Order: sequence, then C-alpha cells, then structure tokens
Amino acid sequence: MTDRKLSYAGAFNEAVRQAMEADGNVFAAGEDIGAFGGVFGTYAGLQATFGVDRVVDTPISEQAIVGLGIGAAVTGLRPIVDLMFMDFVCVAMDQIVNQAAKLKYMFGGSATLPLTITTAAGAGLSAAAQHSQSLEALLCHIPGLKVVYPSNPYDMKGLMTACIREDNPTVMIKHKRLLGMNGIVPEENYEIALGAAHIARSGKDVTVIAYGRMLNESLTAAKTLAADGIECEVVDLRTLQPLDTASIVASVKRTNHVVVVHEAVRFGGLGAEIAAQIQEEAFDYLDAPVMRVAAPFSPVPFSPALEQHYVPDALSIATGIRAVLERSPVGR
Amino acid sequence: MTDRKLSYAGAFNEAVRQAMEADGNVFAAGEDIGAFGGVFGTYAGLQATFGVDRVVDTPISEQAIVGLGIGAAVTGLRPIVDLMFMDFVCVAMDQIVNQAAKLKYMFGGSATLPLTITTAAGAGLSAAAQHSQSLEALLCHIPGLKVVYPSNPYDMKGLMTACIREDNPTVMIKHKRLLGMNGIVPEENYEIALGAAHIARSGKDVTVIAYGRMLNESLTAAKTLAADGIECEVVDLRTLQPLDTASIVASVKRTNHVVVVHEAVRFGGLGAEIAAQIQEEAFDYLDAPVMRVAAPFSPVPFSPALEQHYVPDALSIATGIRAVLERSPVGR
Amino acid sequence: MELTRDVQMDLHRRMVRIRLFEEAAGRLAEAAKLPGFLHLYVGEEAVAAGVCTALNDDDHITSTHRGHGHLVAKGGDFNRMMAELMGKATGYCKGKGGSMHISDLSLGMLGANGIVGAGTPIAVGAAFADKYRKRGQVAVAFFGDGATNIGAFHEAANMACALHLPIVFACENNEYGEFTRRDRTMAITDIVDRAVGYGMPGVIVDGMDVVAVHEATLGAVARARAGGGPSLIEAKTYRFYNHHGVQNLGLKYRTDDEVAVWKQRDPIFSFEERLIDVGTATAADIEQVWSALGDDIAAAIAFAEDSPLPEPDQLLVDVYTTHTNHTNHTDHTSMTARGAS
Amino acid sequence: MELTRDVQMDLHRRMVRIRLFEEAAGRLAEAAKLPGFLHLYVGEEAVAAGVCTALNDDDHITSTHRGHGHLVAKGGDFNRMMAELMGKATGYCKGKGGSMHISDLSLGMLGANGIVGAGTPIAVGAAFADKYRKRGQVAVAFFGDGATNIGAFHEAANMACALHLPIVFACENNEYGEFTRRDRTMAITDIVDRAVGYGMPGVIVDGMDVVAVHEATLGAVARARAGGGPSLIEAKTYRFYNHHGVQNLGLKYRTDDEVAVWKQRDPIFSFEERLIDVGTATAADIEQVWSALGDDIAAAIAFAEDSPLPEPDQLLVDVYTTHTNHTNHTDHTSMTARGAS
Ligand SMILES: Cc1ncc(C[n+]2csc(CCOP(=O)(O)OP(=O)(O)O)c2C)c(N)n1
Ligand SMILES: Cc1ncc(C[n+]2csc(CCOP(=O)(O)OP(=O)(O)O)c2C)c(N)n1
Ligand SMILES: [Mg+2]
Ligand SMILES: [Mg+2]
Repeated sequence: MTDRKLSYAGAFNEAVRQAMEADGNVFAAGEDIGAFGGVFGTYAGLQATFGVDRVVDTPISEQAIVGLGIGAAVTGLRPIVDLMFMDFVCVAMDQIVNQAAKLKYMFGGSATLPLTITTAAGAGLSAAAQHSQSLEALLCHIPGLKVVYPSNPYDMKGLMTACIREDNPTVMIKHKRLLGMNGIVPEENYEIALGAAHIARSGKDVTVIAYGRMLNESLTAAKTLAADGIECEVVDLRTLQPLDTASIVASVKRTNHVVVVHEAVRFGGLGAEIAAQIQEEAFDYLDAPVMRVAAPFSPVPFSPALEQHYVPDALSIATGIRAVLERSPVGR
Repeated sequence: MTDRKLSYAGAFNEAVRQAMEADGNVFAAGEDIGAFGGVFGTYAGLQATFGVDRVVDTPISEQAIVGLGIGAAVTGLRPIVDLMFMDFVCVAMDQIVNQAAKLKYMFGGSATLPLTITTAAGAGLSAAAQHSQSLEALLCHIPGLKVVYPSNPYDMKGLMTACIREDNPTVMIKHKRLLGMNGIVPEENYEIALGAAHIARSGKDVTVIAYGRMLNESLTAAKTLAADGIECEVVDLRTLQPLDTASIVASVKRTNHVVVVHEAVRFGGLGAEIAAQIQEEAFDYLDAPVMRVAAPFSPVPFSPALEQHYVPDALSIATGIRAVLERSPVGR
Repeated sequence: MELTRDVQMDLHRRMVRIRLFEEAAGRLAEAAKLPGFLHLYVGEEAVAAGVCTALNDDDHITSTHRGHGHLVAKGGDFNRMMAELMGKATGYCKGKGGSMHISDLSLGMLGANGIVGAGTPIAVGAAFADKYRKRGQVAVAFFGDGATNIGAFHEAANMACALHLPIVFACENNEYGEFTRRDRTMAITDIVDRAVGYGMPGVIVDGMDVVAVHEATLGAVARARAGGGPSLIEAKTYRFYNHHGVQNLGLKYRTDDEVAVWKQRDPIFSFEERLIDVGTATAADIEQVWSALGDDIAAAIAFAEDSPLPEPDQLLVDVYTTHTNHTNHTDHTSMTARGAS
Repeated sequence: MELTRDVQMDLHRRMVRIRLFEEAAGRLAEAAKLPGFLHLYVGEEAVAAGVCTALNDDDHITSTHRGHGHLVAKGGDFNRMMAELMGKATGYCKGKGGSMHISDLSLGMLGANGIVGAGTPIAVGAAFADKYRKRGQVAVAFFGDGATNIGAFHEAANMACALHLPIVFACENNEYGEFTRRDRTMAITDIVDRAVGYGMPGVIVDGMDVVAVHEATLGAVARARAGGGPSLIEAKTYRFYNHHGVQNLGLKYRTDDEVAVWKQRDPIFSFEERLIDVGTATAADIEQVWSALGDDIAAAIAFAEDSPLPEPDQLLVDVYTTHTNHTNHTDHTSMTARGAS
C-alpha cells in the first residue's frame, strides 16, 4: 500500500475525505466545490459521497464564506472553507485577520476555532496580477493564524489532515502548479505535525530554505550543483507560521551559508523574516549574508514572456546559491 | 511665521486644506469626515469651507470608499479617501491590493492613480485588538503602493502634501497617539519628498531606525543613552515604501550597530525587511546582529495592564540598544 | 399583550438590567475608571430584551460594538462584564477584549465586535451549525442601520437565504451611524426594504416597544426553528447617549429636541406604565426589580474594582489554543540567542 | 423600434464585432495560441452593444472577467485587443494584463477585472468624478448575476444611491456563476429585486434583444445625465460557451437542451431577422458587415501574431508612475551590494 501514487490534488482530496469520514463535525464550503468539485478539482467527488449539507456550494461571497467557517467553528463544528484563489484572501481579509485570527485572544481564551481555510496560490499559468499572487507573508504577520504550504503529495495529505484536526484557524495553501504532481501517498490516514520543517535533502555547504513549488525548484538546483560538488541542504518549511526557527538555525550552523527562496515578492516576503531571524540567532555562523531568491517588486505580469522572468526557478536559485558560496568569508 | 505651532492633526488638516485650495481636482471622502470633521478631527472644518461635494460623508462601506477613490483617480480627479482605523484596511483590502496597487501595471502603464488613502494606526488607547493594529507591513509588501508614516507635525504637513501631489496610490498613516503632538509647522505650503529617510539625530555608535510614534520613543531613548556616552543615530524613515535603503546602509556603515523599532508585531514586520536588507548590503560592517524592538506575537490586548507591556517604549528601546552594543564584536 | 406575566416581567427585568449596567458603566467612564471606547445601549433596551427573551440559552447571537445590551439580555453576568470593562483578570475576556469584544460562549453570545457588520457572517456560520446539528437551535445577528451598508452584511444576508438557515437578522435602526444621519448614507427610509433583495420576509417594529419586538421575534424564531429560513426584523429605535461615551445633549449632529422626543418614549418607563395600567405589576413590584438589580450592579462594581489586573505573563497566553508561548513577554527585542556563539 | 437606421446598424455592427472577436479568440485558444484564462462573451452581445451604443466616448464603463465584449462594444481596437490576448508588446496592456485586465482609458473603458464585483465601486468613483466635473458624463458598471452576491457590489450600489451619482448598474444575468446555477446561490429570481433595497429604480429587459437593452439604457442614461441618480438594468441573457474556454455542450452543470433553447434566441441572428423583416437592412447589407469585420479580425490576428513579445526589461516598468526601476529584472536574488566591503 505504501507505494500507491496520488497527485497533490488527490492527496488533498483524500485528506478531506478521510477527515469527513472520521468526524461528522467536519464539513466543507466554498464556491463551486460541490457539484463541480472545485475549479481545481481538489474537492472532486466529495459532495456525491457526503451530500449537499456537508459539501456546500456557496454564493460568490468570500467574506461570508470565511464568516460561515468562523461561526460554525466557534459553535462546535470543524469547517473547511475554500477561497478559490489566494488573491481572494484580500476580499475576505477582515474576517481572516480581524475575526478568525483574534477571536480566541479577544475572548480571553474561551473560544476554540478549528477552522481550515484552503486556497490556491502561485504564478506560472498566465493568470495575471489578480490570480497569481503568493500572499503568505500577509498571513504570517497575523498572530492567531497558522499557515501551511506543502511541496508534494505526501506532505499535502499529512499536513491537510493536521490542519483539519488543528484547533486553531489554519490557512492551507496549495500551489496551482503542483496540483498534478504525483507522488507516493499512503492510503491510511496520517498526520504531519504543524510547525516542523523537514530536511528534504542533506548537505554540508549551504542551507536552502524553501516551501511549496519553490522547494522542488530548489531540489532541482541542488541536484545540478551536486554535479559541481556543491552539497546543498534543502529545508522544506512545510509550515510557515509557526516557523520552525530551531531547525533552520541548526542547519545554518552546520553550513554557514543560506539562501531563502520564495515566489512571493522579495520585499517584505517571508524570506525577510527568515533572514532577520537567522542573523539574530546565528550571526557568528554566517560566512555570507543570507541571500533571498524571490520575485521582483511588481505585480505578476500576464505574458509568459514576462512571467517566466518573474518567477524564480532552479536556474536563478542555483545562481543565488553560487553567489553565496563565492562570497569570500571575511576575516573569521 | 516659521515658529507657528500646530498639532500633528492640525498639520494634516492644513495640508489637505491647502491642497484643496490649490487644486480643484482634490476632494476628500470618508465616514464622518464631513460635518463631523473625522472621528480624530483631522478633517475638521473642511466641509464648511469646501462644501458637501468636495468633503464627502460616505456610508460605512470601506470597499466602496476605496473604490470611489480609484474610479475618481483614474478618471482624472485627485481623491483623498479615509479609512478611519488602520484595522479597516482589511475590510477594503481587495480594493487596495488587487485594484489600486495593480491597476497601472495591469493596464500596461496607461493609467495614473493619484489616490491618497489616509488612516490612523497604533495602540496605546485601550482600543483592543480591532482598533489598535499597525499593519503597515501588509501594505509595504504590495508592489504599486507607497506607504508614508510621519513622526511629527512638520513632517506630517510636508509628507501629506507630497502624498496628495503624488501620482501613485499612497497610504498615509497617522498614529493615533501623535494627533495632539505640537510642533513648528510653516504656514506656507511645502513638500517633503517621498522615499527619503531623515536623520533625526546624528550619532556614531548605533543606528536606530524607526518611524511614526516609535521615532519619538527612540529619540527619548537616545537622549537617555547620551547621558551614558552612547551616541545614537536615529533614522526616521518617513516613507516605508519605497524604503530609503541607501540612507539606512550609509548610517549602518558609520555605526556598525543597528536597532530597528516598530510597534507592529515583530514577526514579518517591516523590521524583518530592514534587517534582511542591512545584512545583505552591509554584512561586513555589522558588529552585531540587527536587533528588532517590536511588539510580541499576539493581538493587541485591551487592558492597559497588558497593553503597556505590548507596545515598545523608550525603555525597551534603550534596553535593546544597550544589548546590541554590549554584544562583543567577534573576530573582526 | 397576551404574554404571560412571567414573560412580561422577564422582558422588563432584562431591560432594567441593561439600563442599570449601562448607566453604571457610563458613570464609571465619566470618572475615568473605564479604559477604551464605550458604546452605550441606553434607549435601545427593548430590542435586545425583546429579542433575547424569545431565545433559548443554546441559541446563538452575534453582536456589535454596542454589545453590552446584547450580552446582558442573553443573561450575561454583571460581575464578569464589569470586570471586563475595567480590564481586570476576572472579566469575561480576562481583560483582553474589553467593551468591544465582550462575549459569553456558554450563553451563545459570540462576542461584541469592533468591525461594523462583521458579526453577521459569523451568525450565518452559527446558524449553519445549528441547522447541521438538527437540535432546533437558531441564531440571531444584531446590527445597526449603518451596518447594512457594508458588504459583509449583504453577503451574510444573501448566504443565509441561499442556504435557508435558521437565522433572524435583527436591525437596530437608531437613525445614525456614529455622527452621520441615515439619510446621508442611504437612499431608503426603511432597512426592511433590503429583505426583498435576499428573498426573506422583513418586518418593521417599534423598537421602543419591548412587546412588539418580542412578538415579532417569536414569529421569526418559530419560522426559523420550523425550517422556514431567515427573516429580518427592523426595530426603529434610538440611542439616548452619544455614539460613544455618555454625552447626550448639546451635540451638533442631532438636535436636543430630537433626543427629547425619543426619550419621552423610553422603552422601560413606557412598558412599566403599561404593566401598571393593566395590573400586571405594581409600582412596588417594579421598584423592587430596580432596587434588587441595583444591588447587583453595586456588587458588580465592587467585584470589578477589587479584582486583580491581568498579570503581564498573560500577554501571550491564548493567542493559540495549545501553543502557549509565554516567555519573553516584556522583552520587545529579538536577540534571544545573543549570548550564543 | 423607433430607432434610426444608423443606430440599428450600429447596434448590429457592435454585436457582430463582439461575436467575431470572441469566436476568433476561442479558436486561437483551442489552438493553444492564447495563454491564460479566456471568458467568452458569446451569447450576451446584445447587452454590451445595447448599453454602449447609448453612451458617449467620454462616458465610463467598468467591466468583469468577461470583458472583451464590453471593450469591443465601447469601440475597442481589434489589433490591440488581439495582441493583448496573445501577451504581445503591442497589446492594450503591453502584454501585462491579458484577457482579464484589458482596458482602454481613452474610450472610458476602465478595465476588465479578475475580481468578481470589484469593478462596481470603481464605476461609482468614475460616476462621482463625472458628477463632480459637471460635463454630463455618466458611468456604467457591468457585472454578472453572481457578482450581486458579493459585498463590493452592495456597497457600490448603496453608495451610488446615497450620493445620487450618474450611474447605471447593468447586470448580465446569465443564470450561472461559473458552474453553479443562480438558484443555489440566491433565494430570489430577479436581480432587479435588489434595486429596491438601495432606493433606485430597476428594470428587467430581455438581454437577447439588443433593442430592448438599448432602449432601457437610453432611459437610464438620460435619467443619470439629468441628475436623476442611479438605476439598475437586469438583462436576462445566456453565455453560449463554458464559463471559460470554448466548450459549450456536454457539460455537467447545465443541460445541452438548455443551451439549445437559448441559442435559438441568438441575439444577433434574431436581430438580423427583424432588420430584414422590417426592411431596415438587406441580407446583403448584413453579409457585408460580417465580411468587412471578418477581414478586420483576420488582420488583427495577423497583427497580433506578427507583434513582438514584451522584452524582459519591461518587467518592472509601469509598477509606479514615475519611479521606474528596471534594473535587475531577471535577477531574483537580493545581494545587490555583494562585492562591497
Ligand atoms: C468596518 C468599520 N467601519 C467603521 C467603523 C467605525 N464605526 C464604529 S460604530 C460605527 C457606526 C455604526 O452604525 P450602526 O451600524 O448604525 O450602529 P450604531 O452605532 O448606530 O448602533 C462606525 C462607523 C467600524 N467600527 N468598522
Ligand atoms: C472575488 C472573486 N471570487 C471568485 C472568483 C472566481 N470567479 C470568476 S468568474 C466567477 C463567476 C461570476 O459569475 P457572474 O458574476 O454571474 O458572471 P458570469 O461569469 O456569469 O458572467 C467566479 C466565481 C473571482 N474571480 N473573484
Ligand atoms: Mg445606527
Ligand atoms: Mg452569471
């Protein structure tokens, strides 16, 4: 059974299905997720199994979709609500930031909010500026939220299972270009703990920190560089908030060189926080500045001719890694 | 005339008034800004002078308020729209992030969007989790926006004037607790360039980077430390986006020690970006990690007994500065 | 009035509880004993009382920035409310929420809310859960006239109707949003006109008449429990004090005459007259209600004043459900590993 | 039909322009020559054409994800549109916007929009500016039935009415939002019922009848220009293809029969029959329109195909109005000063 293959989308779907089978309080709601199975197919077949009351097609009302989740969660259910594209997080921002994230704290702890918000992020499909964003940094800045971003089907199933079982509001980000990625996914239910990074590849020369689709690009870059004798340690964050600072720092202390990679724009992206923490926690171990490989400061362009230069890839990551390693360690 | 004193709120008001006198295309809209003059008084008296068509009371509709500004700006007016509390930025997030910020780019440059969004941020008034946030990092991560945050009445007038004249969407953040701060403000109209930081105090030992109310707390800390012979260089960012990296780096190269201060939560705050950039641009000049003094990772608590521990102040800033300086320079 | 004496006295009692709590809070605010904002419910008591008396303890309500009245009407505890307003550790929110986030989940009161309209989608979620569980629970969303101009309200109302949920939308139309009169922010006179656009019935009631509010709610709640879906009640009411704080007269945005006219229709006093007129209660009965509850309020103030402030080490508690990270709370700096090297 | 021949032929021509553009775009998409999403307007031509023929060049419109039809109807240039769809430097947005952001400010077309409902508050802003300038301009907001469920629409409609702006809300009710039928997402049948709640008049028109749409718009626009404020037009219409892409039959969420019934009411062909019936045009006249415009389309495709792609150095151009920072565009890394020390 352990070598059964499933896609990233399929792994998501199976996590939801198994959670709904196991717990009658779990339900899902969102635009077109019912009869249609979601525009990315991630909810396919669930309404047929669990009925219209548990897999709910909603109006185009992102604020009310998240509000539905909040109200149902705080009164005892375990909702999964879908915001089709991550860009639409902005439409529901008040409910996410001012309500879901803060409710427990504002109420002095009396509430629990087992709410999972799912959404699809990322560029590379010529979907232009309003359907391609990577806005995880906005969410990671908000106390009260957890933010999860799997890089492969196996992690997707385990992390999505953990999200649904989690008693805090969690945003599960799927990368649109990973939906078709296949990988081995056990059929039995399993959970990957939130808040723990994963060493996707061990290496002694440089720590490459990434998540989501960029993790795979980073692995590709690492493979290329291995041919030149450069051994990259690739850290898959898996969970962005809470960030697994301990694992990051431990790796950096071994390699003394760091590259952080993300698809979001560099300015104010998660890479900034990671770089800031690393220099705080491992200042004396750094042989070079923490390098960020990320999108430049512009909206996502439509034309593939531009978009291909916008999104980091294995090549630009490898270039970044080489640059970090080439920088001569100064005086220590 | 140059020693005429005005409050921070009054300076804002005068900037708007003079801009409306100078340019018939400037108008203002927002909740309660007309007859009432705004809940913070920052729009006081403007409707009486300019009439209900130019100083417009709107419904409680933050999305439509920003949309009103976008539509009017792109068709040739120069709107100022008010979002009472910065927390309400979340309510209007789609219009700000997906529309205003991206319109010009998405349209291939054919649009200009001379839109100023004004709002009031900051904790310290026991206004609790939904009326006290400092969310500037969210806005600074969005290409297409400019973000401005004055620390005193003089800067307020000059920066607000610049915002109104600016051809890009700009968010002018007022700190609630600075509204009553008095200072010398010339009566004649003047502009302070966006994108340029200001050395509020020169010093050779450590660079303290701050903005808004924390700038003043930093100056107080600097004064205290001066008694101990510690000379702080205090940099007032004035504009957060675009960030004046050159000035920051130049100062750091002189002092070799940095503390960044803000009222927003530390994780993913602007301090992360600043720290990341400094270690990128001035790695070899740093004698200690860039230190961030900021709010801890929780919503803003209501009770003054908690809130006073939440917001950084001169004391915690001074403690941070001392810690940076005490850290022994290692091996260089 | 075909309501039983018990129900009538209950309606009265809940209104008096609100009035006493709010007047006390107002006095404390004037004495600078309450931090933060204070939006008083005085004048609108008939709405919260009339609605909540039609609900069970396990029914849900969402509230607004003007939320004390709703919590009191749902059975809120004076001590814990007063302590919360003072920012004390014994308060409903342990001092973390204050006036604008006061809540009691055990009473189904899902929180006051500082964001106008934001409670309405949350009520829809509660109503969804109520329907899902099939235990006959319902939800009520309270909101103001001004809140009906915000997108969240619209999405909530439409979604509730689309999903046919057991919910009542209870609008407190007090003719103002902050300092701006309703007719400047909408081109309609009656909020109930909005119900049409969602496909739910709507009814206007005299929000100064607790019996009218109560009876309308009984109907709407019965409908909801029976699977009849959402409905809207617009209660025409008025706040006797300023938008926030305790001032009531001499304000620029509404005339003193207007306030005076509405105050003549005080929901409590007018109801008491009726109770006495028809012989349901004597003046002494009523006096007894006021004085007993007055004692409760005095006790609550004493309780709150005697209560401890939250300890600084509580600052980072309850951000997350399990993950309690309460180290470093007064340390704004980040160099946790500064010694390490 | 009391419209002049010129106006009638104009209505017809605009519809044919839309149809030809959309069919061509569909074929190109099938041939994998268009990147990104493509939401075709085929079937709904009478709405955009009927509305825009009632507008002047300096009137403003906002649009939706299904925006080509609106731009064509407002006079959009085939060459620049086709080039944009192909992501070419000669496109309306220099390849940066694509189908979902196509726009021509010189024609008052303020952009297609990828966020459902988000164009409506922007139209309110344009209408505000129109009123402010007192030059008699008006704005039209196009949006779908599904968009009326989103908060932004609600806020826009209410604000327009509160401020009494010269605007027309033009709803394309095609009975579906993506793959979900309208009756699952709202409890009303007619969008026009929502107008009541804002205090504006609303009218239902046959969205397959270009004359009906046009005449309703003439009335609404005249009203707006005369200072009569907003109004809403609900055009009952249908899209002949899938939500995006070119498929039309064999879809699960709507029956082929339903599609067939609506296609019998093709807005262009039915209008052509009427034009011929009443002698306004001959079959030859009509054929001439199609063939001339067909040539234009062929030329536009050639133009677009021959056009260059945007150069990589354009990536960071036009993020801001003056601040053009086009260094480092293909460098995703940040160590700009790595050599410095
Ligand atoms: C989204 C949002 N916008 C603005 C405010 C500021 N504000 C607080 S109360 C209020 C007026 C609300 O009016 P209404 O809904 O009629 O309630 P009332 O105060 O009259 O009870 C406003 C504008 C807010 N809290 N939230
Ligand atoms: C805020 C937002 N939510 C969801 C979507 C995804 N989406 C794109 S088009 C669409 C359906 C819109 O329906 P309608 O308004 O009726 O327009 P139609 O497609 O029928 O023309 C949806 C849900 C979106 N683009 N924006
Ligand atoms: Mg009101
Ligand atoms: Mg539709």
